[in-house]
Amino acid sequence: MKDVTRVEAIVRPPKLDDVRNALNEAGIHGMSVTEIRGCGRQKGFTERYRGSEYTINLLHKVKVEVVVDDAQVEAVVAAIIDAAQTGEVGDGKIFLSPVSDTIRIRTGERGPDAL
Amino acid sequence: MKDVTRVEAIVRPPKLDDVRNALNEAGIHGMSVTEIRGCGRQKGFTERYRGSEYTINLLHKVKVEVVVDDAQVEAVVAAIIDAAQTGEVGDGKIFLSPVSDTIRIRTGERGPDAL
Amino acid sequence: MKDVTRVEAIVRPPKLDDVRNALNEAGIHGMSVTEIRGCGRQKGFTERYRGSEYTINLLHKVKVEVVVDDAQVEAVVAAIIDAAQTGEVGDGKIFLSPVSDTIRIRTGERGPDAL
Amino acid sequence: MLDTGDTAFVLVSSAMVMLMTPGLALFYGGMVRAKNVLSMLLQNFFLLGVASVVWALVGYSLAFGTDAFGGLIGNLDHIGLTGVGQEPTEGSTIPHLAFMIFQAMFAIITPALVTGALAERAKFGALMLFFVIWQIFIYSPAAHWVWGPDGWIGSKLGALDFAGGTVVHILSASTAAALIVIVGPRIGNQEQAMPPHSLPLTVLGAGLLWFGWFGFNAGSALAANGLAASAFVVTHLAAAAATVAWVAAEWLHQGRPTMLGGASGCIAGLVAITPAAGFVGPMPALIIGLLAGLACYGGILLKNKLGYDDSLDVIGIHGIGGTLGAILTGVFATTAVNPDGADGLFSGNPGLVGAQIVAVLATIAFGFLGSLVLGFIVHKTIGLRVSPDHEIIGLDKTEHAESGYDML
Amino acid sequence: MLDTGDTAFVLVSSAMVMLMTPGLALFYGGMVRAKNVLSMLLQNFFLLGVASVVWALVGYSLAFGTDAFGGLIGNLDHIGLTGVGQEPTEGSTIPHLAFMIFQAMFAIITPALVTGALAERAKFGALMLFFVIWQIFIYSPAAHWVWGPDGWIGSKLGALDFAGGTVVHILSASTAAALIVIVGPRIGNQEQAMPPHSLPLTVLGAGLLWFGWFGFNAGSALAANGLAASAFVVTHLAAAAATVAWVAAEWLHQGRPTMLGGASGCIAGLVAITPAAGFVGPMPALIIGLLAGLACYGGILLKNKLGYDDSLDVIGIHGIGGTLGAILTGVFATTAVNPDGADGLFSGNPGLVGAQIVAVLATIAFGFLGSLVLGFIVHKTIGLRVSPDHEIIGLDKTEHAESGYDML
Amino acid sequence: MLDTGDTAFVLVSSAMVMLMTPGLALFYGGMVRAKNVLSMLLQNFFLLGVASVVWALVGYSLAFGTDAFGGLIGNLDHIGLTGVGQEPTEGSTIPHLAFMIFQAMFAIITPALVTGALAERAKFGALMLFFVIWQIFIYSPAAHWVWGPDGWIGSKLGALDFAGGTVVHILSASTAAALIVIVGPRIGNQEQAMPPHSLPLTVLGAGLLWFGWFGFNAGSALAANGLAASAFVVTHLAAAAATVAWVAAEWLHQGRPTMLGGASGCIAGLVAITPAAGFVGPMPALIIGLLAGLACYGGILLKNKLGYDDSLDVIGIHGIGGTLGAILTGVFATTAVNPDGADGLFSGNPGLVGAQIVAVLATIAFGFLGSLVLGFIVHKTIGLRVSPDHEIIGLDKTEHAESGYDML
Ligand SMILES: Nc1ncnc2c1ncn2[C@@H]1O[C@H](COP(=O)(O)OP(=O)(O)O)[C@@H](O)[C@H]1O
Ligand SMILES: Nc1ncnc2c1ncn2[C@@H]1O[C@H](COP(=O)(O)OP(=O)(O)O)[C@@H](O)[C@H]1O
Ligand SMILES: Nc1ncnc2c1ncn2[C@@H]1O[C@H](COP(=O)(O)OP(=O)(O)O)[C@@H](O)[C@H]1O
Repeated sequence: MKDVTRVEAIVRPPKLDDVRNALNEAGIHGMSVTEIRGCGRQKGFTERYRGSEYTINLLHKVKVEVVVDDAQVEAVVAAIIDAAQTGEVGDGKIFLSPVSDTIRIRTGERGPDAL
Repeated sequence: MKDVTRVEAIVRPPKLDDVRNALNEAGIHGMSVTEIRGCGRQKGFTERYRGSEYTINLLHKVKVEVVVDDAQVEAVVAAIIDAAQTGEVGDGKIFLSPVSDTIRIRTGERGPDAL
Repeated sequence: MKDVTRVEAIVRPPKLDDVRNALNEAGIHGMSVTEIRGCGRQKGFTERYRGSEYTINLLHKVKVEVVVDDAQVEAVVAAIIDAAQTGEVGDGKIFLSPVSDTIRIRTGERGPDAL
Repeated sequence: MLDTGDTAFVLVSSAMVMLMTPGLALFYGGMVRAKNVLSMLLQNFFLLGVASVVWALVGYSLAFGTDAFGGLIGNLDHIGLTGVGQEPTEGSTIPHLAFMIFQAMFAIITPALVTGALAERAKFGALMLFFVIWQIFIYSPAAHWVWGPDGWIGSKLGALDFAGGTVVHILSASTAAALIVIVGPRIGNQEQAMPPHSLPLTVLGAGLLWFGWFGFNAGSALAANGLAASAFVVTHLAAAAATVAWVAAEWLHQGRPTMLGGASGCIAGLVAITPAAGFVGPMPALIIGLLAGLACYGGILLKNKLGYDDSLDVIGIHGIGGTLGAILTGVFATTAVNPDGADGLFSGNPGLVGAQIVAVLATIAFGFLGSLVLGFIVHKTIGLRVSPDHEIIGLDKTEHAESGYDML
Repeated sequence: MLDTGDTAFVLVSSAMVMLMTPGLALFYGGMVRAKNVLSMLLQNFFLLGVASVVWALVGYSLAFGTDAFGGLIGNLDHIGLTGVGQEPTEGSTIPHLAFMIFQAMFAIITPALVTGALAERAKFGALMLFFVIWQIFIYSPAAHWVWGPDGWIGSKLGALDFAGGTVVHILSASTAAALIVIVGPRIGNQEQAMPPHSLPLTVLGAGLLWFGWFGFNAGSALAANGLAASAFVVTHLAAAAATVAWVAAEWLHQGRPTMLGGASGCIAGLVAITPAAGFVGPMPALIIGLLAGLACYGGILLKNKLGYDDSLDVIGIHGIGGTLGAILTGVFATTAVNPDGADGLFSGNPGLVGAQIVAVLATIAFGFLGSLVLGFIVHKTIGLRVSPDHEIIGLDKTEHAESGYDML
Repeated sequence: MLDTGDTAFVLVSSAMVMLMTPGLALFYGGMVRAKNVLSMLLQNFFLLGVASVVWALVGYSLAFGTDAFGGLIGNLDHIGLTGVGQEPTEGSTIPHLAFMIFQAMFAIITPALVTGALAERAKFGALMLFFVIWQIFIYSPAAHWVWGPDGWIGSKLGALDFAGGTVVHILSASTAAALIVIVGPRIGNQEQAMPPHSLPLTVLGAGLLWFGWFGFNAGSALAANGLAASAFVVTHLAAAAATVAWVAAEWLHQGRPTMLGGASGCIAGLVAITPAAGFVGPMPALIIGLLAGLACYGGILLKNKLGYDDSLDVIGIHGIGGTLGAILTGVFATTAVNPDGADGLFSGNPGLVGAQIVAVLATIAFGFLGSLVLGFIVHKTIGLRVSPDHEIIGLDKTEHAESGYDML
């Protein structure tokens, strides 16, 4: 049953619409999106508050999670890269990880069919 | 040590209380909840803004994560299905995935005991 | 390629800065942070609203996710424990789980180098 | 003869009372869950529109036209504001139009107060329709009784109501009670916590209400004179005392002073002083405020005991506060404050308390029964309540196709 | 001679009009995306500062100084408020300073209205610079034309504009149109939804605007008299009717009554009644409001069709509403309401409609062409638009180094 | 004799000043972290209650009763508002009650200003208790000194303070300084960023403050006359100039114009013009505003350097702005504006600057030392600060058992 994978992409918020469209075009319609904050190599913003400066190192990012058949993983990865890449530091990461089972709550179906 | 599993359930926000209660009854007290937005087969809402229409495809959902002993997984899954099912499209999914280790920060304990 | 691990730490919100600093000192600069709510052994707060009382069992927590080389896992775990521990119930958990691949969106690099 | 100071005061007071309705919208809007905030806001905001139009077309005439029938209702002479002009009417020092628009603001906020009782489940269109009919058949007659020419309560019974303890507060609470009976409780009432989604909004609303209430009460003197100043002062002191009293009560009773308690307390005090504002002195005002804070806090505990779903406590605050205030007006009123008023119990005239009680009971009966009839008609035809599905998803999305917030 | 009632009224009205600019800031601020809320707020708030300073130094003199040249512009006698004192000018009952500061509030809010058209992409510094020049070269002359001593529109042409239908609303909309041409649409306009981030803020803003508008229109009587009361009443009724009309229109047309529709509707009605406020009676006001609600709703649909990016509908509401109101003033005006005004079409004087149309066209032409020239100069030198990068990240972070909200 | 215009003006001004306290609550509330927003709001809102009650019972008499002792304090003749009636006192044109309630609003907002200095760590109950004692022992005497019958500063020393530069602003800042000494800095002060959680709330608060300040300053003329108009105008211009100055200063110094800078700037200008409002002309007001914007911006930088934790800059804005304004009153005052005032340095009377400095120093010393003593007593008995645990979790949950927002 180890044939589904979680693809988790951390992208820039303004790229969310593009990523969603790219996934739709790749035939993927189900996904979950979370607002997160990230830091890495991308420089933070310096903000000001009554004369004191502070750096916001945790930048707004969006995490898109899609659980897909292993067969679709590469297509999904390619679609995300294509949609989310700007070439500037801060474009984000994709993490792949194993999912051992999937259940559709509505029907109780299990396995890849539940996606 | 591969005896714990992450159960990740994406459910409708108004079902959160029921799911929590069901888990408590199943003897599970620890869990983490995240507000997310999801899309899938469920139709979005059409909203209006000064005459222009747009569809909100990303619907509010809630993700409940519980890391449990493998022995408890089926009971947890059943409890969640029972509490969160309405039978209408949009009920959500449950994903199971492996956890390789667990640590309780307060004590440093590791493994299933840390849950 | 199974040489990277996701370290997911659920900590108290006021400890976030300390955890970030500790990770930076341990040489880890990339991470993602999510606001979540959790329940477990820690008692909730009783809030009041026009004479009615209710208990907030879902407490504000922060989830810090770092995907790292397996070699760094123990150092990361130690750094987090060190920074986030208060010894009181509610300090949170760390979950380790396998990541099968990592991609940097900016460059398309894969594997540990993409971190 | 027109007096510019009086005119300035009544016009500005009208503007301040107008601001109370957006204030109330925010006060209520902050207390509902985020998924229903816009429905709460629109119910109030739309009343600013529709209740004003109905008032100009017909309501004002029914309330303030020459008595048509036994002190019960005015005639149709002022339909479409005919004969309401820039000149003062006899004995007045302000333009007739100024008086009309000042009263219009009362005809808006009274139904607006009711919306709190049905929060998170009322169907927008049906509720607005109800209020149109209600202004004509319930509000305008009730206003006529108390303030209209030869109205039976104000002119014949001799009960006192300076700025609307009965007409505004008791009437809105009794209407709310009738609608609660018809519409029933929210799904999950008393099982599930439904905490306010944004108390800062509620506090802002309370601040605007307190501010506007100076126009409401002091403006009811219809002149910028000593009586207006007196009404202003007692309004402020009652609000202040009630704020302290409610917060102190919950602090002792439940262990914590809360912001929502402070905001609720000031409204309780403002409600209770409303009928009394032009008839009592500052120290009685402190007592009225104190008692109002305690009584309304008690009213809210009672609701939680009894379990009916008066979502934002229209009965607990406007019903109890208004009734208490009307009766205490009978206790504390003195012609030393207002020679055109009357003496009350403590000035040697226990009869006034009796008149006040009659006025209260008549208003409760009329508001409750009248609204029950009108409400059932609307409910049985187009339905006053949204479907359970829509209630769960939230009214903003389902009734209004909008979301209050979009922070993504 | 100074009248204390009139003075009280105009001073309080000035304060109320001042509050409209923060109100507008919130009205607009709620409608943009969260990443741009502070930029919207600051553009308005800073105008409270800079436009006031420029007005005191030179704008007031250019607008209200003795006519310098053919009814086109005032002279420099009042530079730095020289000769503007505590005494009333001849024929007035309020301090000259009170009149000056009342007018200052108009000179602030007019450019503030424009900011909505360029929301989410204008460069702060350049826009503020533009408005400084614009007050001197566009606003002050236009105000002189209509209200200044011997201004060609007000005194010679005989067109009516009670409180600023042309000077405030049409001028701001035509300025907005010019700047939209120069600055262009937002990235993603018409491709991507840009829903309001906080409608409760917008509703609050609308409430404050409605409140302040009483000062704007009734205060323009410059006295607390029957005319002020009349202007107050028609202002309220037009706003009310337009609220109902807009919501009803979208309900029928798009299936849902929305909160943003209600808030937009009231502004449409307030805009349209502005030029008419001192010249028409209550029933015409209801009609003006009704038509304004419908016309402005139509204007917004049109924008969506045509695709230009007037982000927060300055043209659709202030342009269309202002033009409609100016023309309907020509239709409904009657000396029965204001003997110092004029009769319009329905009182037997079709000529007034002609005068109104000339006034509208002149203001549109002057505002649009003048702003096009000034705007191009500023745009070509320092640039009126932020970089695409900054636009995508959001103006709060990039232009102001701040975030609207920090809830973590 | 009572004048209706003056009465209308002072009553409306009182309402406007009342609205400043909710405005201040929002101004401060937006600047703290989300976990402390309600604690900030309630500290201010509760003062509307408790400070009013104390004022009516005893404060007013101590401040404005016949001098009891060497210009230092009033007698007890007006305890419980005895003898404060609807008639004007001699020489006045407004009801005595109107004067009393106008002054009440000052007695509310002065302690409210102090709360900003102790944000996010003060214990609610102890702080409120402190303010009750403080009104009696510090505020009322200080008000008596400046405005009371035969008060030593106002009547004997001859220093000028039109609307409360010393009594309100310097006193609140010196009280804040004393409490900061007692209570100490927040956990994490200067180590960790504590950015505002909702700047739109702060901007709304600033808008309401600016609006209410017209009542504060122009209302202090206690009449709707030329002097009121003059005070209104200089208030607005100083606020405007300070807004521009602060934003410009930070733009040059730190590279970005910020919204919080604009909102802070206007308050700085309003503070500085407060003592001068009835004594200076418009161009000096622009200069005062300009200098206040710069000086207070500097004050804030200084705090960041020195490291004490005046959380929301009560000293930096009210202390520095109030002191600057008091001294500049001595520089720019002229009897040409107000014959009942005095000439200052630029009108040939350098002595006034001296009197102003004495008044400032006396107020600072009294406010600081008096509050130090009272504060220590309260701190040592019941404690003015919450536990570190509670401070970290946040005061809303721990002190008030509530949350500001619940968006889930
Ligand atoms: N090791 C990591 N673990 C988890 N998330 C990470 C990690 N490294 C980066 N991220 C996430 O990816 C985002 C982008 O990373 P960054 O280093 O700034 O740019 P880039 O991916 O272009 O090199 C970060 O903001 C963070 O959310
Ligand atoms: N492939 C997927 N990967 C991740 N999340 C998914 C996936 N498919 C669905 N979801 C989540 O489950 C929710 C419900 O899915 P949906 O298809 O609408 O209904 P149902 O589960 O009843 O078939 C979605 O809103 C989304 O959050
Ligand atoms: N089984 C679990 N699965 C997922 N998250 C958990 C689990 N148990 C606890 N948590 C998370 O850890 C947090 C702290 O747990 P708690 O039991 O309160 O304290 P402690 O970790 O000190 O024993 C919870 O609020 C929750 O977010």
